[in-house]
Amino acid sequence: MPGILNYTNMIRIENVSKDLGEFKLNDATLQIDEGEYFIILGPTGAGKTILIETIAGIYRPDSGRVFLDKTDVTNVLPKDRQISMVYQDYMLFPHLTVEGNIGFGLRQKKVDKSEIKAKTNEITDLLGISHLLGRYPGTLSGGEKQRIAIARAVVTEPKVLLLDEPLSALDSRTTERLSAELARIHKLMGTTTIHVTHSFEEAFALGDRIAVMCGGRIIQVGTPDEVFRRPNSKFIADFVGVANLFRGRSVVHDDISEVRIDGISVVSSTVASGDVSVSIRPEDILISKREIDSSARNSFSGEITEVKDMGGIVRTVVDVGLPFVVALTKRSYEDLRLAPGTRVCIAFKASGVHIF
Amino acid sequence: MPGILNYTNMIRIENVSKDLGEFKLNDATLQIDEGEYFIILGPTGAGKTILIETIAGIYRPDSGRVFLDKTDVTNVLPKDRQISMVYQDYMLFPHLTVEGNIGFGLRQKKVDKSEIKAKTNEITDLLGISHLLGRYPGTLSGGEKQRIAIARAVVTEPKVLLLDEPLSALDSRTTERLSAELARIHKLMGTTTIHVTHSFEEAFALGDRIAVMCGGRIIQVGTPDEVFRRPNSKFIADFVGVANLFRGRSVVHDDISEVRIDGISVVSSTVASGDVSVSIRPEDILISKREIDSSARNSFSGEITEVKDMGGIVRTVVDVGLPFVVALTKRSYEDLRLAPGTRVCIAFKASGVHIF
Amino acid sequence: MLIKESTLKIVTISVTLLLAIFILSLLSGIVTHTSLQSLLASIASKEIRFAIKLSLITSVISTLMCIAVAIPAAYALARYDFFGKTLIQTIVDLPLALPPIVAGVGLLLIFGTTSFGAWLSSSGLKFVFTPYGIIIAQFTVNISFMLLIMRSTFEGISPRYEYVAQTLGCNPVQAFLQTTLPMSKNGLIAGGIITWCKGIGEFGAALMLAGAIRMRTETLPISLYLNMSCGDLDLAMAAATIMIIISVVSLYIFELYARHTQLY
Amino acid sequence: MLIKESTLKIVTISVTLLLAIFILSLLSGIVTHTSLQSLLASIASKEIRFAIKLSLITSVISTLMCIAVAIPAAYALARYDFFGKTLIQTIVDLPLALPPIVAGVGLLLIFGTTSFGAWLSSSGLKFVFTPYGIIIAQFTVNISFMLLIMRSTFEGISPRYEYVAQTLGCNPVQAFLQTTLPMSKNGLIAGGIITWCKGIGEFGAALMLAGAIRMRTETLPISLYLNMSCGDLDLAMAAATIMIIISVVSLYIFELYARHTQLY
Repeated sequence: MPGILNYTNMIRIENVSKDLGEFKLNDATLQIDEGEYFIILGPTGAGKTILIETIAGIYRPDSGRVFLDKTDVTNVLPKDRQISMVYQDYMLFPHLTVEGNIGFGLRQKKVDKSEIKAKTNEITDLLGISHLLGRYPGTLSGGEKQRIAIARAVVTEPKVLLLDEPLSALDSRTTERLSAELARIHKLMGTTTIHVTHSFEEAFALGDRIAVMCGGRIIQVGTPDEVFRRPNSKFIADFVGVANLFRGRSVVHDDISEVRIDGISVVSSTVASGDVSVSIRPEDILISKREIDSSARNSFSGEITEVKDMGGIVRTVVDVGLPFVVALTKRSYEDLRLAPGTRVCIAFKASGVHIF
Repeated sequence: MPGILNYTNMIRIENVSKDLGEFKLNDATLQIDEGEYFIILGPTGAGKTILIETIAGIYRPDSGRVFLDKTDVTNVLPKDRQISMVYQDYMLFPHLTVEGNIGFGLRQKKVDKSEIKAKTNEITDLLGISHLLGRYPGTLSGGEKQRIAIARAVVTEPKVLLLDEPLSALDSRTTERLSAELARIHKLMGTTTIHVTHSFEEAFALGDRIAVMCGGRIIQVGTPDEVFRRPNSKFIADFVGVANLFRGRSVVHDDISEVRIDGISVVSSTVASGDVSVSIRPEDILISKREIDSSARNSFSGEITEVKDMGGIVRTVVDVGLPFVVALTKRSYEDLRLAPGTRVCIAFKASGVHIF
Repeated sequence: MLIKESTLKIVTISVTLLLAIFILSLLSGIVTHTSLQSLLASIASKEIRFAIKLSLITSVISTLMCIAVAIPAAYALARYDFFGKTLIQTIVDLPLALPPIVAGVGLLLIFGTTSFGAWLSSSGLKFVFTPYGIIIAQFTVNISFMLLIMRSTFEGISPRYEYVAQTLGCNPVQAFLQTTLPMSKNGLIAGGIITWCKGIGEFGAALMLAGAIRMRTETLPISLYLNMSCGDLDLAMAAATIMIIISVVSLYIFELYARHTQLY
Repeated sequence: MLIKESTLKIVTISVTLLLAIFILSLLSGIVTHTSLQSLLASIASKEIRFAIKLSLITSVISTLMCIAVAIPAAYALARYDFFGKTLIQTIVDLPLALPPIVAGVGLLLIFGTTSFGAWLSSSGLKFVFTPYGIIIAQFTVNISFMLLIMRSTFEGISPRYEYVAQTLGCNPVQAFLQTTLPMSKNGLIAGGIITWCKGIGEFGAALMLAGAIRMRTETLPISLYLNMSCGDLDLAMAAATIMIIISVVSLYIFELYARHTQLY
C-alpha cells in the first residue's frame, strides 16, 4: 500500500466509528488517492453504506476524523463537501422532471439558468439520455434511472463520487452495459470514485484498489490481484471464492472473442471487445495427463504447482503461464495419479469463459 | 392417451372455462386416473392454480363440468368433495397449534377426539414432525410448515390431493428432501395427486403424467418422456428446454453415486441412492472424435443421430444407448468435422451430473 | 457546520414537546381543578354513578351493534365485487366526515317525524329523549370507523385460509368463523376499544336525539355539559376526569393491538 | 350445493346495503325536510350567511394551524429518536380518543381560570366566548388526526432523498423543503381536507369554550343547535344541509388523495 505522505490523498478517514444500532462502522481507516476508482466490497450488512454515508457527511462519526483533499471535514455539512452520491435505488426526485433532477444541484448553487441548461445538455448527451429530459422518473426503466442518477451526481463536478451498489438492481444485460459506462465516465472525468458492491466480479472488473469489509470493519485493502490472489483471511478467501479471474484484451471475429491475457490466448463465446475481465469456474476446467483433442476450444499445458484437498473435491493450481485453479473429484485426482510438479493439460470450452 | 371408458377416472373435467379477470382458464378438458401422480406444468400466469382451485370447488366454472369418481360435482361445495389442497405458502392457521391445524379437517367431520389424536400421531410419525405438535406455525421453518400442510391435507384421507407449487418456496436442499418425501407419501397412500409446478425437473422426477398449460389452456398431456422428448409445440420445446433428463437407479460408494440408466452407468458427485432422476446440461458435455482420457469420469462412445444449427451454437444428439443432447459452438463443430452418422466420444464430469 | 442538522432536529422536537405540554396541561387542568377528596366524593355521588352506569351500558351495546354490522359489511367490501360497490363504499364511509350533530338531527327527523318512527314508537321502541336514542346515536357516529378497521383487517388476510378450511369440510360460513374471524382478533380488539371509547364520549348526536335530561339520558358527556351549565364544577370535573382516564387507557390498548394490524 | 356460498355473499352484501340505506335516509331526511325554495331562502338569510362565513374563517385558520404544527412534529416523530419518544407520541395522540367536550372544558379552564389565561386576555387574546375560542377548540380536537396522517406520510418516504439533496448543496432544512415536503403533497391534501371538514363540524369543544351566542360564535353546527333548540327548523335544515354537502365533497377528495398515501 502506498505511504500516506507520498501520495495525493483525496479522501482520508482515520479510526472512524459509528453505531447506528442495526448497522455499524468500527474503527475504519482508509486513504483513497485522487482520481482512483476505489471499490468497497463486502456482503450485505458489512457496513459499506454507512461508511460512504459517513464520508458524504450524512452521519457525524462517533469518533475518528474524515479528511477531504487535506482538509478536516469531520464537522462540515454534506452540502459543503463537494461529494456526490448515487444510491442503488436511484432516489430520483419523483416530483421533478429528469431535467429538474439533473439541474437540482446546480440550482442550489445559484448557477445561471443558461449555464444549467448547457451543462445538463452536455452530460445527458454524454450518457445518451437527452431524449428523456421532459419525462418524470416514474415512467423510466432501471437503466435509464441509473444514468439520470449518475448525471445528477456528476453535473455538479464533485471532487468525489460515491456509488452505492449502482449495478445490483439491474438485470444482467443492463449491468454489463452500465458497468462499461461507469468505466468510461471515470476515464473521461477522472473523478475520484468510491463504488460499493457485494459482487467480486464488479470489484475485479472496475477497481483500481479494493477494500474488503466485514462486520463493520475493513479487513483488507489492495489491488484486485492482491485481494483475489492473496486473500489475508479465510473470510475473504471464502467470500471471493477461489476463482479464475483475469484481465485481458479481447478481439472479436466470427462471433467468437479471443482474449489475450499475459501472453496466452483464451477463446470465449461471449462477444465483447476491448479491455475486458474474464472468469472461468474451476469446476468447468478439465485436466488430463495427455493432450486433449476435443470440442473444448481452450487447451493449455503446464505444471501443477499447488494441491489442496477440500474433502471430496481437490483444488489444484496449474501454471500454464497464468495460474488456473482447477477443481476435480478426489477419485479423479487419484485415478489420474496427479501430484505437485506433474505436467498436465487443461481444457475448457469457449462457453465456459465468462466475459464481463 | 387412454380412452375415457376403459379406465377408472378419478377426476374428469370437460370443457371447463373460468374467467377471474387477471387469470383465466380456457376450455380445459382432462382425465386423471385413480392413484395417478399427475403434474400440471406451466409458467407463471398459465392458469394452473385456477384449474386446481376449480377442481377443489373454490370457484364454480363459467361453463363445463367437473366429475369426481364418476359423480358430477360441478355444483357441489368443496367440503363435500373429499379433495384436499396444499398451497405454496402453506396457509397454516396461525391461531392454531400444529396439532390443531392437522386435526382441523377431522374436527369438522365430528370425529372422536381419541381417533383424531390417533390419526394425528400416525401421520406426524410418518412425516417426522411429532415433536412439533404443540408449537404454533409462526415459529417453524419452511420445510416443517410444508410437512404440516401435507399432514393436514392427507389426514382426512381425501380421494384427491392437490399440491400448488409445493416445493418452490423452499431452498434447494429442502426441495430435494421434500420431493423424495412426496414420492414416498404417494407410494404409501396411493392417493390420486395433482401437483402444480413451473419446474420441469420436478415434473420429470415426480409425474406419472404431465399436462402442460399456457395462457389458460392445456396444450399437451402425456408421460414425462412424451412431453420432454416429443413436445407438440414450439412453446413446450422452448419452455422445457432440450435437456438431458433420465431416470435410473443409484448406488452410492465412496461418496460417489453410480446411476444405472437403461444399461449405461453414469457417475455423479451428488450423493443419493435408490430411484432417482438425473439431469446433465447439454453445455457441460464434451465431444471428441478420439477417446477422451481426462478427469471427466463419464465417457461414452456413440453416433451422432441429429444435428440442429441454433445460430452460434450447434445442438447434436449423440446416441450412446441413451440419446444425449450435446451443445457446442459452431466453430468447434466445423473444426472437428462432425456430421450426422459420425462416431464420437462424449465425456462429462461427475460434478456436472445433477441428481434430484 | 453539522450543527445545523441539530437545528432542524431541535426545532421539530421542540414543536412536538410544546404540543405535548399543551395537551397535558389541558388534562391536568381538569384533573387537578378540585381536590382529590371532593373529586372522589363527586364520583361517589348518585348523579355521577348514574352517568357512569348509563354511559357504560349504552356504549357497550352500541359497540356490540357496530361489531355486529361491521363484520359482515366489512367482509362483503373486502371479499366480493358487486354492482355499485364504489358508491356504497363512499356512502358507508360518510359518517366519518359528517358532523355528529348533523347525524343526531337526521336521527331525530327519522324517529320523531316519520311514520316509520311513529310505528317504532307505538311498538315500544322510543328513541327520542330516551337511552335507546343514546345507543342509536353512538352507533350511527361510530359504525364507519369500526367498518374501516375491520375492512382493512380482512383485506390483510388471504382468502386462501378459507379455501383450505372449505376443502377440509367447512361450509363458507364455518370457514370464515374458524379462520378469518379468529385471525382478525387484533383488529377486532383495537377497533372495538376505540369505538367503545368514542361511544363513551359521544355528545353532539346524543344531545340532539336523546336530549340532556338529568338522571334520564345523562351520560358522562351530558353530565359534564349539564353541570358546566349550572355551575356545579365538582360534578363536572368528576365526569371529565373519568372520561380522561377512559381515553388514556383505551388509546393505550388500541395502540397495543393496532400495531399488529394493517391499519397504520 | 355451491348455492350456500351465495348465501354468505347475499347476507353480507345485504347488511352492507341496509347500512348504506340507513345512512342515506338520515341525510335525505334532512335535505328533503323543507322545500327547496325555503331551503334556498334560509341559506340566503343573514344568520346562515354569518354562520357560513364564521365557519369558513375559523376552520381554514385552525386547519392552517394544524398543518403548521403537524409538519414539524410529524417530522420529528418520523425521523428522529429522542428520549421519551414513546410517551410523547402517546400524549400527542390523546386528542384522538378524548371526547371533544372534555377538551373544550380543559381549554375553558386554561383560558378562563389560570393566570396564563388572564395574561393572554389582558394582552388582547380573549378565547372565552369569542371566535378565537372556536379556532383553538377546532385546533385542539383535530391536531392529532393531522399529525397521524403526516407522520405516516413522512414514514413512507425514504430519508435518502434528503441525503441526496444535501450532497447536492442543500442544508437539512432546504433538503426537507425541496424533497420530502413536495413528495408529501397527497398526504397533506388528504389530511388538510379532512381536518378542515372536521373543523367545520366541530361542536362540543367549541360549545364549551366559545359558547352558543347567536351572530357572535354561531358557526354552522352551533347554528343548527340554536335553531333546533328554538324550533326554527328551516334555518336548522339549511345549516345541516350545507354541512352535509361539505362532508360529502370532503370525503370524496380525501379518498381520492388518501388512496395514494400509505394511510390505509
